[in-house]
Amino acid sequence: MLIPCPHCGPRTHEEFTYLGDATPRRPDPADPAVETAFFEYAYIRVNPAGPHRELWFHAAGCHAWLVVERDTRTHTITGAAPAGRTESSS
Amino acid sequence: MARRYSIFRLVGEALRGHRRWEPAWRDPEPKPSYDVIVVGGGGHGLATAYYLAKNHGLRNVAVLEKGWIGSGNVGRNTTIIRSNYLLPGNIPFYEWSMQLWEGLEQDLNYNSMVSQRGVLNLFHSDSQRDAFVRRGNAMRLHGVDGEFLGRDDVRKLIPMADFDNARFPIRGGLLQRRGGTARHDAVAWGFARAADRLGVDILQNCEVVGIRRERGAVVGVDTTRGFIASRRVGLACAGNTSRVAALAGLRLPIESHVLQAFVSEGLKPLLPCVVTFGAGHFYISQSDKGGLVFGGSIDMYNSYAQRGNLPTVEEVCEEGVALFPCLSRVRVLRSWGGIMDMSMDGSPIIDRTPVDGLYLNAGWCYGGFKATPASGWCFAHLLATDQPYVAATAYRLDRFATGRLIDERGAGAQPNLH
Amino acid sequence: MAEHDLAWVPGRFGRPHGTPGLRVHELTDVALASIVARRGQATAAATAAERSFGCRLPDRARVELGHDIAFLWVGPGQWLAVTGLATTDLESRLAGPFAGVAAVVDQSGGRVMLELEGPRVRDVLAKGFSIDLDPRVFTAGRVAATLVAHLHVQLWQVDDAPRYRILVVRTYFASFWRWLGSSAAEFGGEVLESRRYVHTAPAAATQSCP
Amino acid sequence: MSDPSQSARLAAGGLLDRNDVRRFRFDGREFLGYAGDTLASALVANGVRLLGRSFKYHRPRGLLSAGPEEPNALVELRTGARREPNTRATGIELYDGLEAASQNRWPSLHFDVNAVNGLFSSIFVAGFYYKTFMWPASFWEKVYEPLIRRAAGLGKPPLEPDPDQYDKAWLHCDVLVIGGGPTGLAAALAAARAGARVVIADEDFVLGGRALAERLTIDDKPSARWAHDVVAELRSMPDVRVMPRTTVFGAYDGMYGAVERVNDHVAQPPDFEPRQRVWRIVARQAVLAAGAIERPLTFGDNDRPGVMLAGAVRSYLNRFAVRPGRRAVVFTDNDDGWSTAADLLVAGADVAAVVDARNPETVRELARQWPGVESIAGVVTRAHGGHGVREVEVRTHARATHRIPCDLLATSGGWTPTLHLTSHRGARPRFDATRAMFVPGDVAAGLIVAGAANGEFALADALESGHRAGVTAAAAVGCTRAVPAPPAGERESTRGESLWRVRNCRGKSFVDFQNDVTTTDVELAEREGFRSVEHLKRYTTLGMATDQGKTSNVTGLALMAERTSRSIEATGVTAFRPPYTPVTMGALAGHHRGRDFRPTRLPPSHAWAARRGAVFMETGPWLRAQWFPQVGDQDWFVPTCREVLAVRTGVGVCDVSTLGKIDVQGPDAGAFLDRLYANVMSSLAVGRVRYGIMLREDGFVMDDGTAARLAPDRFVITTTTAHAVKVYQHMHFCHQVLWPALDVQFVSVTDQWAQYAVAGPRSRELLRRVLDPACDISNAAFPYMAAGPIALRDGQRGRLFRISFSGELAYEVAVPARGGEALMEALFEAGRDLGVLPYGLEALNVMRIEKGHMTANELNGQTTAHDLGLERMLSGKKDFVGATLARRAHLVDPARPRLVGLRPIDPRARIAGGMHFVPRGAERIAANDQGHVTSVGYSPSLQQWIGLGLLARGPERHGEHVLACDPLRGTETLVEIGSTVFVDPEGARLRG
Ligand SMILES: Cc1cc2nc3c(=O)[nH]c(=O)nc-3n(C[C@H](O)[C@H](O)[C@H](O)COP(=O)(O)OP(=O)(O)OC[C@H]3O[C@@H](n4cnc5c(N)ncnc54)[C@H](O)[C@@H]3O)c2cc1C
Ligand SMILES: NC(=O)c1ccc[n+]([C@@H]2O[C@H](COP(=O)([O-])OP(=O)(O)OC[C@H]3O[C@@H](n4cnc5c(N)ncnc54)[C@H](O)[C@@H]3O)[C@@H](O)[C@H]2O)c1
Ligand SMILES: Cc1cc2nc3c(=O)[nH]c(=O)nc-3n(C[C@H](O)[C@H](O)[C@H](O)COP(=O)(O)O)c2cc1C
Ligand SMILES: [Zn+2]
Repeated sequence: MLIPCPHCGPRTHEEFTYLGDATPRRPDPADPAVETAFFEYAYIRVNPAGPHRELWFHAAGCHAWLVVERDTRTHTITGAAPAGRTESSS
Repeated sequence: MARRYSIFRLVGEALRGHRRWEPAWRDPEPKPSYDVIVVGGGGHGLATAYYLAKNHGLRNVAVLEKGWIGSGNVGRNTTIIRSNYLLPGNIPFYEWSMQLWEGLEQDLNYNSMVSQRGVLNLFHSDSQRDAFVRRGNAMRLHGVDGEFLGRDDVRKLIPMADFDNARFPIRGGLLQRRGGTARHDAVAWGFARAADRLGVDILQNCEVVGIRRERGAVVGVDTTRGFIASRRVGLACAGNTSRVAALAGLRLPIESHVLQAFVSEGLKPLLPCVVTFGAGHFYISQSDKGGLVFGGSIDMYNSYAQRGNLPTVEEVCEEGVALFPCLSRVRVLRSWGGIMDMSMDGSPIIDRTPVDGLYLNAGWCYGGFKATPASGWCFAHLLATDQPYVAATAYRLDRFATGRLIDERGAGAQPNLH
Repeated sequence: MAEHDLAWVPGRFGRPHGTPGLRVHELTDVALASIVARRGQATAAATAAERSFGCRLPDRARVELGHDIAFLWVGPGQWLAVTGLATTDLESRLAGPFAGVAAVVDQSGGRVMLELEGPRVRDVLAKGFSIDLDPRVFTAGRVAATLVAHLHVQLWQVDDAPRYRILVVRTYFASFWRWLGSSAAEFGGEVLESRRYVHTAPAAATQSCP
Repeated sequence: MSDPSQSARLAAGGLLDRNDVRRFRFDGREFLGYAGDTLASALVANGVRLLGRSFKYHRPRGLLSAGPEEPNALVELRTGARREPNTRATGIELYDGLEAASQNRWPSLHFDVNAVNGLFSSIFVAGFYYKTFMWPASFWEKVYEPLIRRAAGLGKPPLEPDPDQYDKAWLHCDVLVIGGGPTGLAAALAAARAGARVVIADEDFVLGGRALAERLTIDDKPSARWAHDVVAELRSMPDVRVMPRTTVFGAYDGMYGAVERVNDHVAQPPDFEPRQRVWRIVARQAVLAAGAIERPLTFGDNDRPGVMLAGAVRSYLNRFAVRPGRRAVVFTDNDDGWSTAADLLVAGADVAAVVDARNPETVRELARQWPGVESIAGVVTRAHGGHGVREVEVRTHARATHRIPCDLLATSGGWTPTLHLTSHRGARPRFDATRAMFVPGDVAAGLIVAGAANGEFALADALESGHRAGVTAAAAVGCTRAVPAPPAGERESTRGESLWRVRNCRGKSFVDFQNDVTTTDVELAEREGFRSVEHLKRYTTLGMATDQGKTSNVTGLALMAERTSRSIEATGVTAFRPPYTPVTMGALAGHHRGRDFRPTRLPPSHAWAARRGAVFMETGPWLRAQWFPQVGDQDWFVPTCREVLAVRTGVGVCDVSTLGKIDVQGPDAGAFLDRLYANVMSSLAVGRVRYGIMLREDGFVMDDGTAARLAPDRFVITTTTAHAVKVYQHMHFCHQVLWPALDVQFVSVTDQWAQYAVAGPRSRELLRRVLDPACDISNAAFPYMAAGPIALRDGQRGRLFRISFSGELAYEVAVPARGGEALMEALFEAGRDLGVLPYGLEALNVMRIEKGHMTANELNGQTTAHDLGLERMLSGKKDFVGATLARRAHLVDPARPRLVGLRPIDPRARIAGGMHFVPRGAERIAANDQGHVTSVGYSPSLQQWIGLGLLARGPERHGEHVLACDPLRGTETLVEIGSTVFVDPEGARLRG
C-alpha cells in the first residue's frame, strides 16, 4: 500500500507503524465513570468492514502521526491528514 | 444415512466404479426453527455442532454458513497443532484440544491426517532460551510433553538450517513431539460429516444478516435464506465476528487483521517437523503432498480483504531463506490470506454475551486451528449447559474490564502485536 | 580518515572493468543539529534563520542553502542543520538565533554522510529507495527521509549530475554499507578518498531562498 | 529415440541462431540445440517425447504446451547447490552446458516402479485417503504417512545454501504494460508515443507473444518481424523500458510485483550479477495484455506424450522450427485446429485428419476453406501408445469409429483469457455466456485489460484493443500527444464451440494433468456433495499443482456445472492468487539473507571491543560485547567473574550506548514527562537525575529509565535498549495525538552519544584522569544522581551522569559518538595502573541482579508496577498514561506473582532462568505453580548463584524456602526467598 503522507508524498506502508482505529478519544480522567471509559478506550473497537479512520506513524519519514482513511475491504486509501494538530506553526 | 468409511468399503466401492458414494453431508432446506443455531461453518462452528449432538444430545441444530463450509480460516491456515502454551489460562485448554486431536479420526470416522511429527521452536539468544524454558516448564507442570534441545540436537533434526552464517545463530529449541499438523479442509469436512450423521443441518450459502431480539433476548436470525428461529445462537465466525456481533448491537475487544500463508511447489520430503524461527516470525512445515506450507506475521493493519500485500510476502521469504538457505531456489506456488479475529490480549473468548441467548466463540487470532476440537467441545458445553467447560473458564469476555488478561506475548492491548 | 568503524578502502569494488557505475566517498567533519520549532513558532523560526543565516527554513521536503549552512527539512516543524565542523559546536551556534522559537540539539556524532554519483547511481539507489528518483520527479534540492534495506536514511539530491548525499545512522552504517556494496556490485563501484564536508553557498536560483 | 542430429528440426525458419549451437544433457544424455531454443523445443528437435511422470499415477508424460501453462514437462534443472526442482522445460532458455533430469520416477523415466499406482488407480480416486488409513491409530505417523510422503512431492529440493545472489529494486512509471504480445506491443507503442513513461514486461525472453508463433502479418510484415521492429523502436525511446524475462507475478495495493530472470539463461550468473531480481513496480496505469491460454480436450488417455495443444504445435513449428511429429491428427472444437493443420503441412508433416467436434455442416464448410486438409466431423475418443501416441480412436458424429495411426495429436478446446492479475486484488472474473469464456470482472481502477486477455482473440482486434488501451492509459496520466493509427493485422477466424468433454470413451480422461484429476474424480466429488468449485478444487486437488490449473480450471468447473445442471456462471471459478507463475523465495528475499537478514547495529566501541577480542552477542538489532576473554579462559565463567570483581573492587568500563536517549525540551517538557512517566518528573532539580517508569495505557509497565534535567526546559531521558523505538513513537503519539497543546520538542539522540558506564570504587579516580581538571566531580560537587556537562582533557565536550546500574560508585559518561572510540582508548590508557577492565553484558547482568535492577526479563509486558515492587512510583496526584487501568483490581492483587530475590540453599547449586516455583514438598504440578525465575547469575561477590523471580505473594514470603524446578531439563533446587538486593542493600557504595 502507498500511504499519501501529506508531508512526504506517497510512501510504502512499510515506512509506517500502525496503531489502529483513530476514533476513540482518550477519556478525561475527571470523568466519573473513568474506569469504564478507559476500559472502552483501551479495549473496545467498532472494527468496521468498510471505511476506517486509523492512526499510522510515519516512522521512517517525517515522524508525523497521521489519520488515514482506508477501506478495510478494498484497502483503498481516500485520505491522510496529520493527527491532532496540523503543524507546529499553526 | 451416510455409511462408515473404511478400507473395505473403499475397495468395494472401487469395484463398483465409485457410483454408490453418498454425499458427505446433506444439503437440507432450513427448518423454521432450531434448538441451537451456530453461525459460521468453519472448524469451530462445525465442531460445536458435532459436540452439541454427540455430547449433549442436541440434534435439532443448524450450522449457518455464508459461503461454502471451510471457506474461512479453517481452509486457509498453516495447519499447525500444538499445546506448547505458556499461561495457565491457556495450557489446559490447548492440551485438551491436543488430546481430542489424538482420537479425532476414529471418533469422526474421517481421516483428517493428524500428524504428530513434532513442533520445534528455535531460540537464538539467552533470554529467549529462558523464555522457552519458562514455557516448557509450565507445560511440564501441566503434564504436557516438551523437550529442551541444544544446538547440536537441533542440528541433527534440521541439518539444512543455517548454523554457520546466520545473523541470529540458532542456539537451541523447544520441541513438542506430540505437536504437528492436520489436514485443514479434512477437519472441516470430517466434523461436518459426523455432525450431519447425528442430524445436524448444515446450511451453506446462508448468511446471517440480522439477529432478532425480543426483550433483550435472542429469538432468531435473519439470513439470506430467510428468518430462522432459535433462542440460542452461538457465533463462531472468526474474522467476521465483529460484523455479526454488531447485528446485535455489540462492540467487542477484537480487530480483524489479515494473515497470509504460502505454499511452495511440491518437493520430496525435506522437513521432518514443524519449525518456527525465533528471530522473526516464521513457521514452516511440509504437507503430505510435498508443498512447504509457511507463514509469518500478519500484515499489521485492519482488513477484511482476505488477501495481503507484497511487503509481507518478501519479509516472510527473507525469514524462510535466513532460516533455511537452501529454500532460496524453492519457488512459492501460491499465497493467500485469511481474516483473523485478533483479540486485545491475543487469547480467545468463549462466553455468554450481554445479550441473552447470544454466545460468543471468538478472538482466536492466528492460533485457532489447533483449538478446533476443544473449542467446539467447550462452546457446545456452554451452549448446552450455560456453564463454561472446565478447560475454558479463563476465556471470559469481562477479563478486559477486570484485568485478568491472558497475554502470552506481553504485547498489551494492541492486536497487531499479538 | 573515515569517521566510522569500517575499513574504508579506496578503490574499485564489484565489477572490475569499465567505468564504475557508482562513485562514493564519505564527507567527514560534518556538523549536524536538529531544529524543532516550538509550538506555533515554525514561521518565526524560519524568519530567525533568514536573519542569521541568509535563508529561510524550508517548509517542504527540500534543502535551503544559507551563507555557510544548509537546512534540510525532516518533518513538519523539524529540520536538520548541516555545515562543516568548526571549533564552536553547532548547537551553541544555533542556540542564540533560535532562542525561544526552536529547540536545537546537536547530532554531529550520530550520522555518517556519504556522497554518491556516477552513471548508474540512480539504478543503485532504486534497489532500496522506494521513492521515484526520476529527474522529472526528484530534483536537485529535494530531500527525503525514507527507508532503505530496513534502515532509516535521509537522502539529499545536490545537483543534476546527479549527485546525492545520504545521511545514515552511525550505528547502522556497517549494514548500510554492505547493502550499498552489494547493490552497486553489478555496475562496478569505486570508493574514493573521504573528503571534508565543505558548504557550497547558493549559486543558482533554484536553491536560494525565495 | 533421441538423435543428436536434431532430426525433427526444420531446415529453415524459426527465431533461432543456427550458428550458435548449444550442448545440453537431459537425463545424462547429450543433445544439441540452438540459441533461441527452450529446453522443450530442443528436446522436440531431438525427438525426445517422454519428459516426466505425473504426480499420483506416475503416468508417462510429454509436452502439452510451449508456455507457462505446462503441467507435464517439469524437470530438475542444474545440479548440486544450484538444483532447481519442478522447472518447466517450456520456460527454460537453452544455454550451453545445460543439465536437466526428469523427476518423480524411480529408477528411470522409462521404467518407473511407481507406475503400479496406475493399477490401483481405481482405489486412488479423489479424496480416497480421507476414507482410510485410520486403523490402527498409531499407524498413521509410523506407516501410512511416511509412505504417502515419500510417494508425494515432485522434485528433490536442494539441500545446500544457494550460491547465487538475488536483488530487489523499485521501478516507477506512468504505464506498465504486462505482456509483450501484439496487444502489449501496440499498447506500449501507443502510450510511449503519447508521451508516457512506459515499462513493458514479458516473461518470455523474446517479446512478441503469439506473433512469434503464428504465420500472420502485421502492417504487411510477418508478425514476428513486426514484433522485432516494434521492440527495437521501443528500446530506442528514452522513456521506455523493455523488460524481457520478466514476469509480473502479482497485483498488490499500490504496486505490482515482478521477477526478472536476469541470469537464468546462462549456466551460472557472471560475477557480481544477480540471478534474479524482484521489482516492485509503481505504475499509475497498467495494461494487462497477458494473452490467452488454450484448453486441452478431454477424452480417453488424453495425457499420452504426443498429445499437444494445437497452439503449442504452431509455436514449435513456426518459432522454434521443430516438428513435434511426422504424422499428425488435429482434434479441435474451433477454427484454430485448421490453421494448425495448415502450418503442419507447410512444415512438411502429414496431417492424417482434422477431427472437428462441431456439426458436420460447419466442418464441411471449413473443409472447403482449407483444401487439402482431410477432415472428420467427430471426436477423438482415445489415444494409444504408452510412451508416445501411436494411434488415435476417432468416432464420427455418425457413430463410425476409426483408428488413425499418428505420432502427434494436436488438440484445441478453445482459449481462456489470462485474467489472473485482475483477480489478485479481489475482483472475480465474469462469465460471458455468448462468447463462452471468463472475462475480467470489476477490475481495480488503473488497470485496463486488453487483447486476448480481454477475450479479443483475433489479431486485428487485439492490436486495436492494445492500441486503445495504451492511448487511454497515457491519457489518464495526462499524456495526450497525438498517436498514429493502430497497427493493422489479420482478423483470423476464432469461431468455436466448447466441447467440455468427449463422452463414452475408455481410458482415463484427464482434466488436471499434473495432479492426475480425471473426469471421474469430478463426478465423484459432485456425488459426495463437493459441488462448490472451491470444494471441487480442494477435494480433487484440481488446479492446485504447479501450473495452478492454467489448462484445467475452466474445464473442471464446466464439467461440474454440467453435472449439477447449473450454468457455468452460477458455478463460478476458483480464486486466482499470486504468484502468476511460481517465484523463488530467494528472489523475494533479495539481499536480506544470511548475515544480511537484518541490519546489525554496532555500538560506538565495537571496533575497540573487537580488537580486545570480545565475544559478542545479538541483542535485538545490536551486537554487544558479552565478555572479554583473556588468555586461558575456557568459557564465560572466568571472564565474567573477573569483570564483576573488577567493578566491585576497582573500576570497569562498559558501553551502554545502546540505551535509547531522547532529548526533551520546551516550556512544557516537565509537564509532558509527568504524563509519560508514572512518577513525577517536573519537580526534578536542574543537574539531577531521576529513575522513572512508564506504563502502557492498559496499566502494565512499558519501560523504565532515567530522566536528567539539564536546564529548566531541557531533559534527556533514557529508555531500555529493547524499547527505545517503541518509547520514541509512544512519545510522539502522546504529543501529537493526545496532548498537542503542550509546548514540547524532542528528538532521539541515541546515535549522537557514546555513553559508557565507568563503575567501581576507583571510577572517580579514573574519570578525573580523563576529565578537564576544571570539572569538579567530588562527592559534594557531583553527588549520587547528579548530571551535568563536562569537558574532557582532549577538549571534547560531553555529559556526565552519576547513576549506577552496578550498585557501585559509578558514572555514565557521554561524548558525541564520533569521539566514542577515542574516549574508550583514553579511559584504558589512563586506567592501566588502576587495573581497569572492560566489562560485557554478562557482568553487567550479574551486577544488576545483585542489586535487584530489572531488565526485559522482568519488564516483559505482563508485569505491573505492583508485581515489580514499584507501586509507590505510581503518582496519585496526576494523570499519566496507564494511571486509570493500572488500578484495576486484578492488577494490584497481592496474590499475583511479584518480584523477589532468591538464592539456592545449597551454595553450590545452580539455578536457571525459566525455572518455576512450587512450594517446598508440594507436588510438581500446575496447581502448585507459583511463578518463575526471571533472571539468574553467578555472583562472585556472594560466591553463589542468585536470581530474581516472580513469586505469588512474593514480598510476604521472604525467608521461605521454595522449590525452583526445571522439569524440562530434569533439575530442581531449593531456594530461599528474600530481598531483591543482594549486595550493599543500604546503597552506601553508590553514594560514596
Ligand atoms: C493464514 C493463516 C494461518 C493460520 N495458521 C494457523 C496455525 O498454523 N495453527 C492454528 O492453530 N491456527 C492457525 N490459524 C488460525 C485458524 O485458522 C483460525 O483461528 C480458526 O480456523 C478459526 O476458527 P474457524 O475454523 O471456525 O474459522 P473460519 O473457518 O473462519 O469459520 C468462520 C466461518 O464463519 C462464516 N461466517 C462469517 N460471517 C458469517 C455470517 N454472517 N453468516 C454465516 N456465516 C458467517 C465464514 O464464512 C466462515 O466460514 C491461521 C489462520 C490463517 C488465516
Ligand atoms: N485463434 C484464436 O482463437 C486465438 C485465441 C487467442 C489468441 N490468439 C492470438 O493471440 C494474439 C493475442 O495477442 P495478445 O498480445 O493479446 O496475447 P499474446 O498471447 O500474444 O501475448 C501475451 C504475452 O503476455 C506475456 N505474459 C502473460 N502473462 C504475463 C505476466 N504475468 N507477466 C509478464 N508477461 C506475461 C506472455 O509471455 C505473452 O508474450 C494474437 O496474435 C491472436 O492472433 C488467437
Ligand atoms: C495447508 C494448505 C496447503 C495448501 N496447499 C496448496 C497446494 O498445494 N496448491 C495450491 O494450489 N494451493 C494450496 N493451498 C491454498 C489453497 O489453494 C487456497 O489458496 C487457500 O485454501 C485459500 O483459499 P483461496 O485462495 O481460495 O482464498 C493450500 C492451503 C493450505 C491451507
Ligand atoms: Zn511523512
